[in-house]
This record gives sequence, structure tokens and C-alpha cells, in this order.
Amino acid sequence: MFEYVWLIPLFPLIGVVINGLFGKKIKNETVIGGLGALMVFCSFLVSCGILIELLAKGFEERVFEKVLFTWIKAGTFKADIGFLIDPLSALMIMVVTGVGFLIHVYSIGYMHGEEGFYRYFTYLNLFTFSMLLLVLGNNLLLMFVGWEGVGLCSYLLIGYYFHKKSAGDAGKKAFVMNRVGDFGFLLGLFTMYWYFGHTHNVWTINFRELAANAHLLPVGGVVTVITLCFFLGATGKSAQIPLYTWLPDAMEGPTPVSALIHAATMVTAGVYMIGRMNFVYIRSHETMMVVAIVGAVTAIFAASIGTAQNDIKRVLAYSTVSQLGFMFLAMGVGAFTAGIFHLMTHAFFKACLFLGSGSVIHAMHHALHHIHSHDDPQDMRNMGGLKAAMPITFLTFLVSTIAISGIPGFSGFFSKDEILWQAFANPLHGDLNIVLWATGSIAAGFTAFYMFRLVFMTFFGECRIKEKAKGHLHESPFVITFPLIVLGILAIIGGYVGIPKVIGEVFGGIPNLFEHYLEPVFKGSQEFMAQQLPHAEAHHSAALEWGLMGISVAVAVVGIAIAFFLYVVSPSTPAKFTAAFPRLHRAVYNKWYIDELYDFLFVNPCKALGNFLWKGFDVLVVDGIVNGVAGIVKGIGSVLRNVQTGYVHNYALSMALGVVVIVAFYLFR
Amino acid sequence: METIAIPAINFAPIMPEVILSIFGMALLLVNVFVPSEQKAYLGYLSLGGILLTAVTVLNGWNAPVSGFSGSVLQDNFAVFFKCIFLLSGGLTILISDHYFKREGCNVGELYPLLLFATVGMMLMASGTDLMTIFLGLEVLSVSLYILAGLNRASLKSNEAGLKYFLLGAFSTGFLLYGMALTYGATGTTRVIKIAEFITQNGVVAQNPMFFIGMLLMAVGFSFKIAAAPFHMWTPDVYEGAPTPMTAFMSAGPKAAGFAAFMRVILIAFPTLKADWSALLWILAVLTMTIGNLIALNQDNIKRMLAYSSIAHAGYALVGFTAGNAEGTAGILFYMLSYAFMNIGAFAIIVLVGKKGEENNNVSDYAGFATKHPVLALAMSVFLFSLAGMPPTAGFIGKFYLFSGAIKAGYIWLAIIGVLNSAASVYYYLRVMVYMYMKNPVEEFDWMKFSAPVTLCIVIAVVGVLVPGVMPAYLLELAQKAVLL
Amino acid sequence: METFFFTIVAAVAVLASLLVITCKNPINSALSLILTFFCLATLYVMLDAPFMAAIQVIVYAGAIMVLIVFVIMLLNLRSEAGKRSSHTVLFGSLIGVFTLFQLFYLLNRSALTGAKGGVDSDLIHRIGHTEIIGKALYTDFLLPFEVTSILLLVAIIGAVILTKRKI
Amino acid sequence: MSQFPLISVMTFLPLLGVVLLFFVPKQSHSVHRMLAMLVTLATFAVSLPLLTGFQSNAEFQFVEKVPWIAAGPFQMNYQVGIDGISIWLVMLTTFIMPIAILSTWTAVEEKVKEYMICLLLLEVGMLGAFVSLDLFLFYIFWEVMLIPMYFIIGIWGGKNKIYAAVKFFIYTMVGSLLMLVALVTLYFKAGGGDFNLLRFYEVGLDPATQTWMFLAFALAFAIKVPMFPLHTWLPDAHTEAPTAGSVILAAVLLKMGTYGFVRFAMPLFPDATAKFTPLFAVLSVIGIIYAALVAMVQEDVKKLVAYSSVAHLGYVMLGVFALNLQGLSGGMLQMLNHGVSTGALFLIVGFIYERRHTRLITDFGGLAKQMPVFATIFMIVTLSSIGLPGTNGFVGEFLVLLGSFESELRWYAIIGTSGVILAAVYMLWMFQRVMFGELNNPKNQTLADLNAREVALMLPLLVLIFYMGVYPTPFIDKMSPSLEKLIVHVKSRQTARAQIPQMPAPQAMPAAMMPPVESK
Amino acid sequence: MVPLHSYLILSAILFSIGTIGVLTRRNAIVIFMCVEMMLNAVNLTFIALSRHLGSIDGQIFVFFVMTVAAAEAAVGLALMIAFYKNRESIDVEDIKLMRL
Repeated sequence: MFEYVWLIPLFPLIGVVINGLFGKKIKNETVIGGLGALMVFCSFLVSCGILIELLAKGFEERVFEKVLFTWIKAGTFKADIGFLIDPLSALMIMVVTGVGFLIHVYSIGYMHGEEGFYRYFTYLNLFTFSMLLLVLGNNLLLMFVGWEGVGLCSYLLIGYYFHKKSAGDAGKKAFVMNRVGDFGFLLGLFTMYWYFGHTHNVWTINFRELAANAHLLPVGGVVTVITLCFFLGATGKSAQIPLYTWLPDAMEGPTPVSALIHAATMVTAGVYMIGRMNFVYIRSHETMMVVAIVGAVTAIFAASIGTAQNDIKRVLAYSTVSQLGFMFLAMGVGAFTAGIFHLMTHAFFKACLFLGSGSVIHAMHHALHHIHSHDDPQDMRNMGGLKAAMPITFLTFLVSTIAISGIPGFSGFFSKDEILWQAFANPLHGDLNIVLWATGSIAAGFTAFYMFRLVFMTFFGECRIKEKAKGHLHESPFVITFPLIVLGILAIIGGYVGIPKVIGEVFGGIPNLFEHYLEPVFKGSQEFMAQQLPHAEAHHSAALEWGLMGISVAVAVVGIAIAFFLYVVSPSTPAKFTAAFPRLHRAVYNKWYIDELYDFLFVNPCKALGNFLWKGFDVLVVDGIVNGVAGIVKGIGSVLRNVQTGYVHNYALSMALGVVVIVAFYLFR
Repeated sequence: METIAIPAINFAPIMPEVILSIFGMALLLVNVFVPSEQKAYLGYLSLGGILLTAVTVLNGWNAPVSGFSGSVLQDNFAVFFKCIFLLSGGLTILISDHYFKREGCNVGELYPLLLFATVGMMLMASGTDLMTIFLGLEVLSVSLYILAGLNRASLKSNEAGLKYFLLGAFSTGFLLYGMALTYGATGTTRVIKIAEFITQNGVVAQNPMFFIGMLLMAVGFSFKIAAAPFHMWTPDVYEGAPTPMTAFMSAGPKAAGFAAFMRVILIAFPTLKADWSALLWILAVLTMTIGNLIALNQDNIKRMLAYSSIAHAGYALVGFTAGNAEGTAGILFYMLSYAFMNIGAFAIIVLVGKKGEENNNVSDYAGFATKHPVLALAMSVFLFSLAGMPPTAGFIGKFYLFSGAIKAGYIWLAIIGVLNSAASVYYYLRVMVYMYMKNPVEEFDWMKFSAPVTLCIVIAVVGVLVPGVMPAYLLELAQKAVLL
Repeated sequence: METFFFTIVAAVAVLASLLVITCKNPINSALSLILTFFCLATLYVMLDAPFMAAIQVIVYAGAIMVLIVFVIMLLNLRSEAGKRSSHTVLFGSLIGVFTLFQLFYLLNRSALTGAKGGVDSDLIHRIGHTEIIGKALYTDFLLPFEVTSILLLVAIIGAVILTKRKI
Repeated sequence: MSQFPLISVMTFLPLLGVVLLFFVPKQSHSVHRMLAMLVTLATFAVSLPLLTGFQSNAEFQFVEKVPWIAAGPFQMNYQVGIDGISIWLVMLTTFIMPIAILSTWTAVEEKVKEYMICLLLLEVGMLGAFVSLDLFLFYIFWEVMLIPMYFIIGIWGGKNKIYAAVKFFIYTMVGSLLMLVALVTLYFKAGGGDFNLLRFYEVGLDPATQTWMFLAFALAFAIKVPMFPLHTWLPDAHTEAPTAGSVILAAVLLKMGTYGFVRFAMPLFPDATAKFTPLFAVLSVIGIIYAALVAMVQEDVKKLVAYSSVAHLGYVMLGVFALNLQGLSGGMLQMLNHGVSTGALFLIVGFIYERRHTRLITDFGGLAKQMPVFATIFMIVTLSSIGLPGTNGFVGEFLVLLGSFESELRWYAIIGTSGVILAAVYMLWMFQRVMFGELNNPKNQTLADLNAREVALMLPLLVLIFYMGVYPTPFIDKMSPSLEKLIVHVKSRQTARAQIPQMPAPQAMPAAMMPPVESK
Repeated sequence: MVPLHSYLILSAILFSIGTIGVLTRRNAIVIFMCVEMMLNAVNLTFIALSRHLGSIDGQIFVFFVMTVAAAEAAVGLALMIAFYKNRESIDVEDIKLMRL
């Protein structure tokens, strides 16, 4: 099966070509959507095959490389089109194709009747292709291809409703922000390639070769530069501070897109990348610290904004940012496995949440459309009490919400708790660990609060839309609810592959399968860490772990309780609260004015500079000099021609003067 | 009283001059019997004379022959230049009838005068005695004074003739003084003897009299070739003179000036090379720059080409400054191609012009290309050649001139030269801008073609393009013709 | 004695020439010029060139100046109307003076370095100036001499076609 | 020379077309178009054997040498040939020409005959300049190119055409004339003989002389490229030129400058190259950033694309001056990419200009709805222009940056890399404003989508965009040996640069360091 | 015998006065007369040099100069008459139709 790994990206590509070229002619939505979904499903099947084969092998043999052809070769530089299979990429392709398939199916229902249906599926398949390239690429450059490719698809899909200016703006913003990240990625690539080559004569960008030679790299120093550059790339792609602002805006795209790209897969690419490059990251303590801090800060920062948003998708978007922060926190403290674990569970429940919200919006839209209302179908203030009308949506949504809040027994609990525990216990950052843990815990509390706020506002209480429209609220069709159900189930059980050791021991020594599975990938880094920090080997007691687990659960429960109090028991309180702290609310509601700050700091100066350079420098100075020289030459000519007075005297005078001067020249030479 | 024993005379070196003079005199006679409307026949007749002369001249190629006790020497140098003179004379004759008929001043004496002017030029080229050169120059000048003022009814033409005459006579004074002093310093007027004398008596080179003699002669010749600051007559005379005569003056006499200038300076004063090079350097720079810069601001196309011809003299002076084989051969080649391109351009001006010297403004050419694409194309060829764009003869000529300067180490001169030609592009392009890129203000409905003018344009186009692509043969000839 | 005579003649020549350029009336200028020419003819005689002196008088003073005076009369020219623009005069004179100084300076430093020929006053007196000139004209300088004929022919044509009432 | 003179036939075939066109009556426009099309296609066909017959080595191939001018000290030969550096540029030229001609099918209605003649003459000039191995011959072709381009801009151009045409002509003329002086100087320093380029390569000049001569050559080429701050003729020329003119200008003419650096300025004057590398790197980088910033605020689509050209060529120059295999092959590749992508962009601008007779961004908006095919093609080309991986633009840009990062131009590479952000900004912003948003201008609501001809002429470009992006190996392989030779030549002759550490050859990694892998 | 330098200086003076005349006078005929004066100055130089060199060439030259002067006079005066007919003046300040 390994040999056929190239089939995985190929299938979506076939979908792209067929839908892209002929989609307009086909017109039949079932065929187009079915083809798109089928292609991803085929990839999924191949992925399954590969995973099974992988699991069947011994730990040390779980690496495979398939090189198709040499892509670029110039001098010492060589980049292949080749695929790398190891536990990490196998996991990722499973997530991408699996969740991707479900979302394709969902889209068939959700996008029904949209103009440019074929375009949508083309983009979606293209996205899947790019994402698979990203995770499967055997070298940095191929990864970069996928990296940019998903950015492009994100751009295209965000701008899907291109007639809306906001959609176009959001798409462009996403792309440019991603490009800023890509700039970092490229620089990291250059630096690493150059450094490896120059100091150790290892000219490669192949992951395996890099990993094999990682021990040649120093600790800190240039590695910090390299990793920080790469991390800049990650912040762009994964919407971390400072490049996170595009993600909330990206909600302009169709909801399934938000689910697939801006929750489950693409945005996690940064996490994946750090995981892939863990052997480099681990060699720079500074970078690890930066990653951890950025992750933690993003987690709490985005969560804080999430508490005040009214647009259902925006809440989820900030939630995504926040959850990604958790993942980076995990990466930053050296808990790579935990980070990847959270990536996976997050894919399940966040996809489910987005799709659920899509289902709600879908219903709202229809209902509002019927009464020709122009109310925003995405605004939670218009919703309420939907659980009766949409039971399946409600249930799956609730399950996922519980999962994300970190209530024990659901997938989110396992992964998030693992992260918090590692943040506390991992000795990498010394005293900083406590702060990181505390920040993470508070963020978790926020998460529980705003998620349940969302659930309460949407599904509980009185329905706030106009009476007439109420009758038109319906549960979504099966093609939409089916993915919800699958994902909802995954949101519950997905966590059980990675039961923490302390819990596992209680239940008779259930091993942490997930950690075990990824061990070959991160073993080197773990060993390096252990080697670097021998003094910190001290084991924390199990009691401490239980205690912390309790605290985090408690925080989540408190969050839920506050939400329950504010939005179910006493719905008038939030308004009072808002009235009491208007500035704070406005600041939070306006996302701490970060967009405005960026406009002020970067966008406007750039435009002003461009205008100045164009009109001030290019036209006035450069062209001015050019035309000025021409003008001066011509001007000298027009002055000189005045000598040509027409008078014979003057002509004779000029001649005589010429003679005198020439003779004088020879006299005094 | 003893009789003077007149030595045996070898007519070979002056055979072309003799033939042409005979034709000229014969034409004077014939003219009496030709009615005013049919003066064109005189033109054909004189063309025959020119062709016959050309055959005689070409016979002299590679057969240098001296005569009249060293007064003349028909060597390859002279032959090459004589061909240029005959060519410019011939092309001018082709365009004359059309013009003068239009202007209503059909003077039959025009043709003999042209032929006599050509004789003068030929004497300048082959003269090896200061007296011969001086007399050749005067025959030429006097003819040109008349030709410039030929259109008696036109005040502009009168003015041109008078101005040219006054300033020409003034410059003659300097030339003569220079000759006199040279004579005083060396005791001879024979060019070759001067050189021989200096080689034998090195001390002469230090004699200020000798020196100033050379300088003043250079001034006199500079006037003829219109080098700054002795150029100022050029624009006015070129503008005022009848257009065919302007064409003639810009091609033939300029070349003749160079021929005599080169003969005198290169043969007689090789020992003073450092001195005259420095002088010519300055003259070249001034001439190019002034010519080009003022041309940028001209609206009258004749006047513009007059300034441009000043600039071209400057380019040729660059080659002269170098004084080596490349540079001087470059002058020969350039003068030949310049005759083609400039007379070609003037032929088109003749065609476009209206009675009373109208339609000579650059703006009158608006939309010319739409109405007469072929003529416009021909004009473009001439203009590109004047601007020195490949693949035209103008480029090759300039290349040789500047190469000569570079080889001689005058790199700055070459740089100034090329910058000048870059500036010159502007005003040549301006004509093309009007021809091709503007809409006509007025129809060119008065334009009548005439076979001779067309023939002249065709010859000129061929003469510009063929040496532009295949210059080897002509360059070879020029190389063989240089004095060094 | 000779020097004294030379000084007088030279002074007259210079004075007359100054008159040429200062007289307002062209006729006066012309007459002054004739005087200058006569002075020069005198000097030619002093230089053992009697033939040149003769044609100086005949051709220059006689023919050319008569022609000029004739034209002045024909055109009925009066004194130059208005005054000359002062800067023209200033610059013109300045340039002229400069020329003079330069010539003066250079000629003072020059020597007669040319090849000496055999024509001394003895020879001239023996053979006669005219003969010597004639011989040179018809032998060594035959070509220029012949060319003058063309020159004169051209001049005649020119004079005719430029002034003829009807062509 | 027994072999068939393929290069000459290719170079002068368009001239035959010109001659034929002269005999076609003035009014039969379609005949003119067809004839020109056929001739350019034939030229392309003739050029194909060059590609197939090209051996991937560093030697000049298909060389023809005929004595041409031999007079006095000079000996000029008609000497042509191609190597890895020129082969692709020649191919690019022959490939672009039919497309350019096809693009004018309906755009030019007046003076079609003259237009076609100009285009064909231009092709002769361009091909000649690329294949010349004789410096004098090169110079002739180099100058000859100016004339038809001047007319193309001046006669068929826009409102401000005269200013643009004259500016273009004189700007480039100034530089090339100074180059002529340097060229002749070089000739005499080389001790006369002929103008064979390869012979000049071997002339060792002292560094001081090299400096001046290099500057003269570089000025001519830098104007043509155009490099900051000599670029101001380009936006004017591009904006005013008709579509085909812009396409050719962008696709081929600008390459003359960069090609000139690679073929002439650098190998002829290695020491000066070393000396001026920082200067040119600075100018390139300034060009990249500056042009991007200026492009960002342009109101005219064509001008925006023109400025983007400046930025792209900044990359080319940066790569070229990195003087290692990555940088140089990246630069060369980027030349081709720029030819394809920017050529395509100009075609696209031409399409909408033909329909709406305006190029102001504000006049558009929401076209994607009305013209979906156009939108797709535009999108692809835009992405290629901003160097998205998978398209051609990426490979070149990446190699350039990698190469310059590896050389001593590291910091410039870093700044240059930030240009990728700006490229995305200005291109996408433009795209968004033109294609996205409400279709609220009534004039835009009736626009027709691309017709078959337009799609047909875009198609080859699109194919190339992807082909070169996914499989650039054939391109790089063909040029590598020549570039390698060039690098060795230049570096081995740099006395000023002392001993630069030679780049070690890549070594196979010790097997022990490799993780166990299953056999593939 | 009067030294050669005296003659040379005298002719230089005459030449310069002629030059001044050309540069300052406005009447075309007077200007022409000044040119004639310059030519005469040269003639004087020629003859003086010829005498002192003992060579006849200089005098022959003078002979030709006189011829030329005559020819120029004829043509020049004809031109002036032609101009006068059109313009009623031979003041050179009136010869300025073409300028700049």
C-alpha cells in the first residue's frame, strides 16, 4: 500500500481537474458534489490502507519515502516530488481525508443551489490536494507547496461570495497574512539549508536527512533564528499572535469551509510543521519558550474576545484561535504528542461545531428568507430555543461543546488536560511553567463560558426571530446531519486513544496508545530533552496530576455555571454588565482594536509610502530628473539659439572671437 | 627677350575638372537657345557631364598621378572625394528642376554654376598647392554665393547669398593670412614641400609664425565645414537658400572643406599633431554640442537640418581629431553616406514644400505617413541614418569615426559624441512623430511627383541602406583612400 | 632714408585705413581705401615688386574700387543712418585690438625660417620683375592661373544673373 | 559550414514575411494578419529543431560564421550560435510572437500592414540579439530592435503615446550608445582582430579599466532591464503601447537587459562584477520593494503590471548577481517565467481594454460574475505572477532567493524575500478590485466573456505556467552546463575577490546517519 | 633695407583694422571694403615675405588674391544690388530675416 501513497493526493487532483474544467458544463449538483466527495473518500480509503500497513510494522520500520521525480535541481540544491509516510503524516492524512470527506458530503447539502457550485467543489478538492501535499511532502519545499496551496484555497474559498466586498477583503487579508508567515517559512528554509550546507556540507531539505543530521546543529544560536523564522510561518498559517486577525474575518466563507479549513485542517498546519520539525525546535530553548508563550497568550486572548461576540461563527473562530493556542502551548513545552493529540480531537469537535452552526445558519437563513427578513441569520441575538426545531443539530452541537469545554469523558478533556498537565509538569521552562499552566487553565475556563454562552443563546430560551418565521425552522436534511452525527460520535470517543497514564492506571493500565503511536517521531526530541535537563527528571506525583485535573475541570464547570446563570437564569444581566463596563465591552467586542492597530501600523503606512514613492519619488524625482535633464538640454539649446541673432556682425564677431581665443589658447598653453 | 618655355603638360590629373568645365561652358552656350520652360534638358545634359566625369574619375582609382609641377595630385583620396562631389552634384541636379520650376525662377545658368562649383571642389580635393586649394575654394565659394542667392525674388534667398558672401569673404581673409604666414615660415606653398621642409628643419615647428599660420588656415577651413564657432552662417544660409542648393551645400562643399582641410593638416603638419588634435578636439565638441542643442529647438525643417549638419561636421571632426586611419577613413565614408542621406532628406523636403518655401515646418509633416507611406518610410530611413541607427550607413560611419577616436585614446570625445547623438535622436524622432503619429492638419494635395526627384530618393535610399548592411566594400575603398 | 620713407607711407596707410572704418559716408570710406591701396603699392615698389605695384593700382584701385564706388553711387547710399550700437563697436574694436596684440606678440617672436630662394634684387633688376612673374605663372603656377579663368567666368555669370532685369 | 543554417533561417524568416507583406494590398487586413501569423508560426516551427537538437552541454551550438565586414583594422563576422543561456530566450521569443500577433487580431484595425511589419521586424531584432556571438552584430540587432518598438508604441499607442515612445527610444539609446563606446574600447584593448565574443572573454583587463567599461555596459543593460532608478520609461511605455507591444516588451525586450548582464557584462568584466555586485544587489532589492509599493497604489491596471515587471526583474538581477548556480538558473528561469506570466497579464489587460476602453481599476469590479472564464484565467496568471508554488513563478523566485541567500548577498535576499508579501498585496488587491465585488457599473454588465481566439492564445501560456511550475527540470538541465561554465569563468578570473571559498560538491551522506528506510 | 618685421607689423595693423571694420560697420559695401583691406594686408605680408625669402611664389599668390578679390567684388556687389532691390537697404542690420 505504501507504494501507492501518491494516489492519496492524486484523487482530489482528479476531482479538481474534472470539476474545474467541466463542472460548468455538468451542472448536475449531485454529480459534481458526489465526484468531489468520492475522490476524497478514495483518498481516505488509501489512507486507511496505509495506516493499517503502518500499524502492522515494527516501530523502527514505520518510515517510508516514495519519490516520484526530481522537481527542482540546481547545483547543490535538490527538491523532489516525494512523499514521506511516518506515524505523524499517516495520522494527518487520516484526519484530513476523513474529516474532509464528511465535510464534502455536508457541503453537497449545504451548498445546494449556490451559484458556482462546481467552483466550490473544485476549490474544496484543490484544498484537500494541497493539504495532503503539505502533510505528505518529504521535504520542506514540497511542504511549502502545500503550505501555500492551502493558503490559496483558503483565499479562494473565503472569497467564494466574491460579490461581497467583505468576502474579498477577508480573502485577501488571509492570503497576505499567510504570505507574511510564508516569508518567515522561506527565510527559515534558506537559513537552515545554507547553515547546514556551509558548516557541515549537508545540502538538503529532505526531512529524513535533516532529522538524521539534526545532531550537527548547535543548541540555540542560529537554530533559534531558523526556528523562529519557521514559527513566524506557523503563526501566519495557524492564526497565532501576531498574525491571527485573518481567521475571524475568514468566516466570510461558506460554513463548511470554515469547518474544514479554518478549524479542522489547514490552521493546524503550523502545529503539524512544528511537530515535523521537532528535532530542530527542541534544540532552541528560546524558541520553545516563545512558542509556548505565544500559544498561551493567544489562547487566553482569543478566548477573551470570544466571550463578547454575537456572530455564531465568529465565536467559533475565536475559539479556534484559542484552541490552536493550546496546541502551540503544548508544542512549546515540548509536549509534541499532546499537541498533535489536541489537533486531532479538535478537528473532530470543532468541525462538528462549525457544521452544527452551519446547520443552524442554514435553517435560520431559510426561515428568514421565507419572511423576506434581512436579519442576520448568523447573529445569535436572533436565535434562541432552537433545540426543539433541530434536535440532531442540537445534540451533536452540545456533545461537541462539552468536549471542547473539557468535561471528563469527552475527547477534549483528554487532550486539553494533557496539555495543561504538561505545561505544568514539563521542566523545560522552569518557573514559567506555572504561569503557562495558569494562563491555559483560565483560557479553558473562558472556553467553557463562551461555548456554553453560545449553546444557551442559540438553543435555549425563547426564540427571538419573528413569529412568522418560526414555523419555517426545520432540521437540516440527512446529508447535513449525517456528518454531524459521525463527528459528534468522534468528539466523544476520539479521546480514548490517548488516555493519560494516571487515568489509565486506574482502569487497569490502559496504555496511552496515542503517545505510543507517535513515539518514533518524537523520540529523538524527548531523548534530547532528557539529556539537556537531567536535573529536572524529578517526577511529579500522581496526586498532583489528579489535583490539577480537578482544578481544570472545576474551572470549566465554573465557566459553564456562569454562562448558565447569565444566559439562562438571568438573561438581563449581560446587558447590565455591558452597561457597567462600556469601554471594556466595546474593547472586547471590537477585538481589542487589533485590526485597527494593524491598519494604523502597517497597512496605511504602506499605502502612504506607495503613494509617496509613486507620485513623490517616481514621478517627481526620478522622472523629474530624466525629464529635467532633457529639459535642461533643450533649455540650453534654446538659450544658445539666441546667439544666432541673424546679424552678420554677431556672426563675424563670433568668428573673430573664435580666432582670438584659439590663438590665445596656443599662446598660453 | 627670352621666350618662356612652357613645360609639357600632363592633363591626366585634371581631366575630370577639364571635362566638367567644358560641359559647364557648353551649357552656358546651350542655355541661350533653350526656352525657359525646358531648362530640364540642361539638367540632363549636365548629368551626362557628371557621369562622364565620374567615369574619368574612377579611371584614376589606384593610379595616383601628379601634375602641374606638383599643384595637383589625383590620388585615391582625391578620387574618393571627387566621387562624393559628383554624387552630390548629380543628386542635386535631379531635384533642382522640380524645385525651381515650382518657385518660378528657372535659371538655366544654375547648371553650369553647379558644375563649376563641382570643379572647384574637385580642385580642393586634389590640390596639393595652397594656391590651387585656395582657388578651388574660391571657385566653389563664389559659385555658392550665387547659388544661395539664386532665387532673386525671394528676400530670404537674397539674404542667404549676401550673408554667406560677407562672412565667406571675411573668413577668406583668415585663411589667406594663415597661408601667408605658413609660406613665410616654410618658403613654399606646396603642401608636400611644407612637410618635407619641417622634417628637415625641426626648428620651424617652434616658430610662432608657422604655428599661427596653421591655426588661421584651420579657422578658414573650419568656416567652410561649419565648425563652431565659425558655423553661424550655416543655419541662416541653409534656410534661405533654395532647397536643392541647401542640399548641395550641406553635402558637397562640406566634404570639399574636409578634403582640403585634411590634405593640408594631415600632409603638411603631421609634426604638429598634438597641437591640431587639441584644437580639433575642442572644435569637435563645440560643433557637435552646439549643433545638436540648437537643433532641438527648431521648427523649420530646413533650419533643423542645417543645425544637424553642423552637428555632423562635429562628428566628422571627431574622426579628424583622432587622425588615424580609422578616423580619417571614417570621415570619407561618412561624407559619402551623409551626401546620400542628407540630399535624400532634402529631396523629400523639396517634394513636400509649397511655392514660396512654404510647408517647411516640422508640423507640416503631420500625417504624412498616412498619405504617402513610401515617402515617409524613405524619410524615416534618412532620419534614422542621420541619427546613426543601424542598419544604415549613418551608423557605420559614426562607428568608424568614434572608433578612430577611441583607438587614438580620445574616449571622452567619443563619449561626448555618442551622448550628442543620443540627444540628436530627439529632433529626428520629432519629424517622425509628426509623420507617423499625428493627424494631418492639411491634405498634401498639391504634391506632384517628378521622376528625377523620385530617382534621387531611390538612389539615396539605396545609398543609405546598402552600405548600412554591407559596408565592407565602401569601407575598403575608404581605407585605401586615406592619406595615412 | 628708406626707413623714414617707409614710416611715412605706413603711417598714411594706417591713417587712411582708420578713415575707412570711421567715415560715415561710404564714398569717403572708398576714397580712403583707395589711398590705402596706393600706399601699399608704394610699399610694393620698395619691396622690389614693381609689377605687383602696377596691378595693385590697376586692378585694385582702378577696377575694383571703381566698381565699388559705382555701386555706391548706383544705390545712392548715404551715410549710415542712426548710430552704430555701441556694444557692437566696443566688442568689435576689442576683438580687433586683441587680434592685433596677438599678431604683434607672435610676429615679434617669429623668425623667417622659410627656405630661401634665388630671387634677389639683383635678379629682379637683371631680368625684370614682370618676366619673372610671367615665367612663374606660365610654368609652375599654370594650373592656378587657368583656374582663375573659371573663377572669373563664374563671377561674370553671377553678376549677370543676379542683376539682370529679366532672366 | 556544412550544416543547415538553422539559426539564420529562423532569425531572418520574419524578414521574408515583411517582404511578402509589402506586396499585399493595403486594405486586406485579414491577409496581413494571417500572413504574419503564419510567418511567426513558421519561425516557431523552425526554432523547434534548435531545442530538440540542443545538447545539454556548455558549448555553443548551431554555430554559423561568415565573414561580414573586413575593412581597416576591423573584422566583423556574422557569427551566431546558441548555448544554454540563449536557447530558452530564443524559444521564448518565437513562442510569444504568434501569441502576440494573435492578440492583435481585433485590437488593431488601422494600419494593420504596418503593424505586422513592425512586429516581424521586431522579432528579427530580438532573435538576432539573442543568437549573436559577435559583439558588433549583437549591437546592430540591439539597436535595430528599438525602431519597430518605437513605432509600435508611437503609432498604435494610447493617449500619451508620443511621450512614451520618445522617452523609450532616447532612454535606451543613451545607454546603448555608451555601451558602444565601451565595446569599441574593449575591442582595441583586446588588440583588434574580430569581434568574436568568445575571444573577448579571454581578454584580461586590469580592474580599473574593467570598472568603466562594466559601468557603460551595465548602464545600457540596466536601462533595458530596467533597474531602479532607471525604470521610469517602462511604466509609460507599457501603458501606452498596444497590447502586443506590451506583451513583447515585457516578455522579450526586457530580457535583453538581463541577458546582456549574463552574456556580456559579467563574463567580460569579472573584477568589476565583483566590485559592483553590492551596488546591483542593492538596486535590485530596492527595485523589488519599491516597485511593489508603487504598484500597490496604481490606478491603472497596466501600469500596475508594468511596475510588477520592475519588481520581477529585480529578482532576476538579484539571482544573476548571486553568481552561483541556484541564483543564476533561478534568474534565467525567472526571465522565462516573467515572459510567460507578465506577457499573459498584459494580454489579459488587453482583453478588458478592448472591451471597455479603459484600464482604470475603479472602472471595473465584479467582472468575475460576468466573465467566469476570464476570471479563472486571470486568477491563474495572477497567482503565477505572485509566485505561488506549483506555478512557474515560484520556481524561479525560490531559486533566486535561495541562491542569493547562499552567496554573500544574504541580507539582500532577506529583504528581497519580503517582496513576496508585497507581491501578494498588490496583485491580489488589484484582482479583487477588478474581478470581485458588486457588478455595479452598467457598462460592465454586458461584457462578453473571452471568445475562442482569446482562450486559444491564453492556453499555451497557461500550460506553460503549470508545466514550468511542476517540472522545471528540462529547463534547468539545458541551461545548467552553460551557467556552470559562466560561473567558473567569472569566478576564476576575479582577482579582486581573492580566494572565495569554493562551494564544496554535495557529498553522499554516510549511510550510518540515515534512518532505516524500506527500500523504495 | 626696411626690416621684414616692420612690414609684417604694418600688415598686422591693417588686418586688424580691417577686422574691426567688418565687426563694426553696418553698410554691407563698407564691410566688403574692409574685407578687401584685410586681403591687402595679407598681400603685403606675402610680398614682404616673398622679397625676404627671395622666392617669387608669394607674389604669384598675391596675383591670385587680386583676381579673387575682383571676382568676389563682382559677385558680392551683384548680391548687394539684388538685395537692395528687394529690401531698399544694404544695412546689415536689416539682413536678419532668418535668425535663431
